[in-house]
Amino acid sequence: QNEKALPLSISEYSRYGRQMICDVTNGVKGQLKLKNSKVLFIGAGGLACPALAYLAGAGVGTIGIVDDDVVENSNLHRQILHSSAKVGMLKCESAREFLTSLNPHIKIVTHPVRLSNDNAFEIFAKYDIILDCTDTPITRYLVSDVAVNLGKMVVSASGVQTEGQLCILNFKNIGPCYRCFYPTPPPPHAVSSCSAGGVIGPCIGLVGVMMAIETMKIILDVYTIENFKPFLLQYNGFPEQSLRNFKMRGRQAKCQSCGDTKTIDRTAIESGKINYFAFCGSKNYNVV
Amino acid sequence: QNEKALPLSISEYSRYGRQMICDVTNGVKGQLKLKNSKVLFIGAGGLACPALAYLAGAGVGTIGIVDDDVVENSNLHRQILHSSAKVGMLKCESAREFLTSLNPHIKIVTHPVRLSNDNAFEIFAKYDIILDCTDTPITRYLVSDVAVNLGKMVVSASGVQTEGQLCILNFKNIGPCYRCFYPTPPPPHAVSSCSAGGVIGPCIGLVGVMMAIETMKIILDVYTIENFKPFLLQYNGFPEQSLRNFKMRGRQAKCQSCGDTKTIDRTAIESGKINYFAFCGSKNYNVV
Amino acid sequence: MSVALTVEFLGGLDAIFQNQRKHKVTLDEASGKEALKLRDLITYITNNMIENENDIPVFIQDGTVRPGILTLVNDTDWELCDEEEYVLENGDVISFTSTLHGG
Amino acid sequence: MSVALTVEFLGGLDAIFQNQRKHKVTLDEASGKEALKLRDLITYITNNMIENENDIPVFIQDGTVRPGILTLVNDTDWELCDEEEYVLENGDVISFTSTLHGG
Ligand SMILES: [Zn+2]
Ligand SMILES: [Zn+2]
Repeated sequence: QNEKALPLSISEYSRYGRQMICDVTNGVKGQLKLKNSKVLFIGAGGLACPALAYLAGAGVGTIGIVDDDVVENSNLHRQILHSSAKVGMLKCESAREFLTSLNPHIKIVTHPVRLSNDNAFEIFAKYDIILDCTDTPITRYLVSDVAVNLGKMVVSASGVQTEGQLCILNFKNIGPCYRCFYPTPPPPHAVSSCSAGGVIGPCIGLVGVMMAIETMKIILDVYTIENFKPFLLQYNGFPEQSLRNFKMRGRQAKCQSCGDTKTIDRTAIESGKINYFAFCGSKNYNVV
Repeated sequence: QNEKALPLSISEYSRYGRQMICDVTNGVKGQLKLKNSKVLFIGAGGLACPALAYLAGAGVGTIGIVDDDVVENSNLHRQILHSSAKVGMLKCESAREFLTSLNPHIKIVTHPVRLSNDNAFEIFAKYDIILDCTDTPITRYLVSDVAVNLGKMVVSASGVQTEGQLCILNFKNIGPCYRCFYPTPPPPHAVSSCSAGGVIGPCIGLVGVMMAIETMKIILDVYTIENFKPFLLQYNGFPEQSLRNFKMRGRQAKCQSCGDTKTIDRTAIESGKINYFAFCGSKNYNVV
Repeated sequence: MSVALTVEFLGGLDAIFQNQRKHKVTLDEASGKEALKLRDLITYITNNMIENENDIPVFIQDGTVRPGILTLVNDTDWELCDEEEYVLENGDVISFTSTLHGG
Repeated sequence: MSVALTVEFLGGLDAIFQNQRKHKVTLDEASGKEALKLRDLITYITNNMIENENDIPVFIQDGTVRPGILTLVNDTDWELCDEEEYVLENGDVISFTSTLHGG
């Protein structure tokens, strides 16, 4: 038998064998879905590190990473793909080195830019699923708005201290978006980020691993239009580990981004008419 | 101020800063507990990989790894510390390279041997907490028995397919041991391992991350003799992620390992009088 | 009549409630008043449970739960249960969770 | 009299119960018999719920739940609740979870 005729190489069969024999992957069929999927990470920090490793390990064929930060010593307790030798290097390049060495069968694309109104559409267009691993509401609204306009799904997560949250946005263009959940942004003083608020490495890491699992479910069609119910997972690590599954509202008719009379379209975003900094208030955010 | 007089170096302060400002670590006090702790991993596979990364990241001062397996292509979808270039290398050495490069402030000790009645006491003696990341009931009974005899705590976890379990054994010599939960081993035909049963990488990975979190709680004295209640966490990743916290039995008076009339002492183990292979039955196990 | 509730503050909100996530709360009905609603619980929390007055805006803004806090009735988004108009029942678990932004 | 229960099979045990983890089960009391016990549920499961007779030893050994399966009554180890002697109540959740060994 000619190896070229097989949908996967011999080396890929052996690499993914333990995963392909699981019912939930449905063998070669699911493996090819993973191979053909294109996933974009916004951020390469504490949430993204384990999610990147497990999705690369699982064989997601194309992984993009948007991040213009460089690795710092204070990242390393939780951002486990990077290392001491990589301090000062772009996080997206550091992650690419790690992931390519973990799995040479996949393609890693780096976008060493700050996500903005100007570049988000062009970058998002090449991917199927966006993983929001960012740090501020400003970027979260931008990610959601652009994804809705391009018809992309978002796996959105966040964490501080020992807690974390996760939800799926714009599921197959019928699920709620970030603005459906949060039509009004929080006042700037109420927002704390990992760098200000402190974070336990494996707690944010666990939420990142959950992102990888939810992304696999989307790719493997575990969720369908028929069975998908909007939810928000709330994890807490201390003093007991607990995971709550909250049943959430669906798409809101009055949503400015995805609703019946939506106003936030590509032109409004790219022209800067939608000003995320003004919308979220004046705290000096460190975007992405 | 002379840096030598500080309990941590300037570089350690910056590295662990985001974690030290969390209430649960209690600042320098907790960081020193982590630095002074000695944690032994039995196994360097799917559970151990993320637990190793996060405990090394958090600054656990001494990490030992017992594993005599070499990295295989089929491990890499879930054993994310290793890489394609390391296929054929001892897993414990591959892990050491990764961890040393992630955090040069800690000590990694490798034990490239198969854990056995003969060597377990000598290896365990140098550590405070044992992380059981193994594959078979044979090793699980051995780990628990030796830990009980030496007064060490065990964080024990396991997973197959999309599910996982975690418990803390012999907590401060008052909590239940593995034999308290499972006085009789399962029949060999009822045991399936990752290599036989299949496993989704991030699902076993999530359980490994939970192990790191539980180990941190033990080190940081979040659990005390007064508040510790035996539990078993049961995780499932598909179709919904859920985490159940089962309330478990305490130490059993009739337990052969930790009970009032225990028979399983060091002499019985080291002499081979306790034969774990005979006890667990004749399936051809691949130990560790 | 009165209703006994469990009230939870998650996502770091416990910081303004004596660092305690879970609270048992019993609300008493004013005589002659209609059934107790979620609105009444929010008023009660604001007036009685926030230790430091300066912290009130962390929980309340423009007379209701501030943007960025999700409110859940027995693990279900209050938007699916009439929001402030939800009629409280004995044994209900009402959770407030602040949205996290770290990554 | 009868009791309505939720019965769960976790840790891969669902494989012998039509790949379904959660089952609703109603047990009827034989007339004149005492209260229904967990023992009766185990007998019922063995006789009525395991599709393939060859799979019975996966669940039962020596007349009780086989070693390596934990039994839980409302998320509590049955060892803390009288094991087979536990008197079933309406609404109880009884979980059986096979111990996993992969790592
Ligand atoms: Zn919307
Ligand atoms: Zn014992």
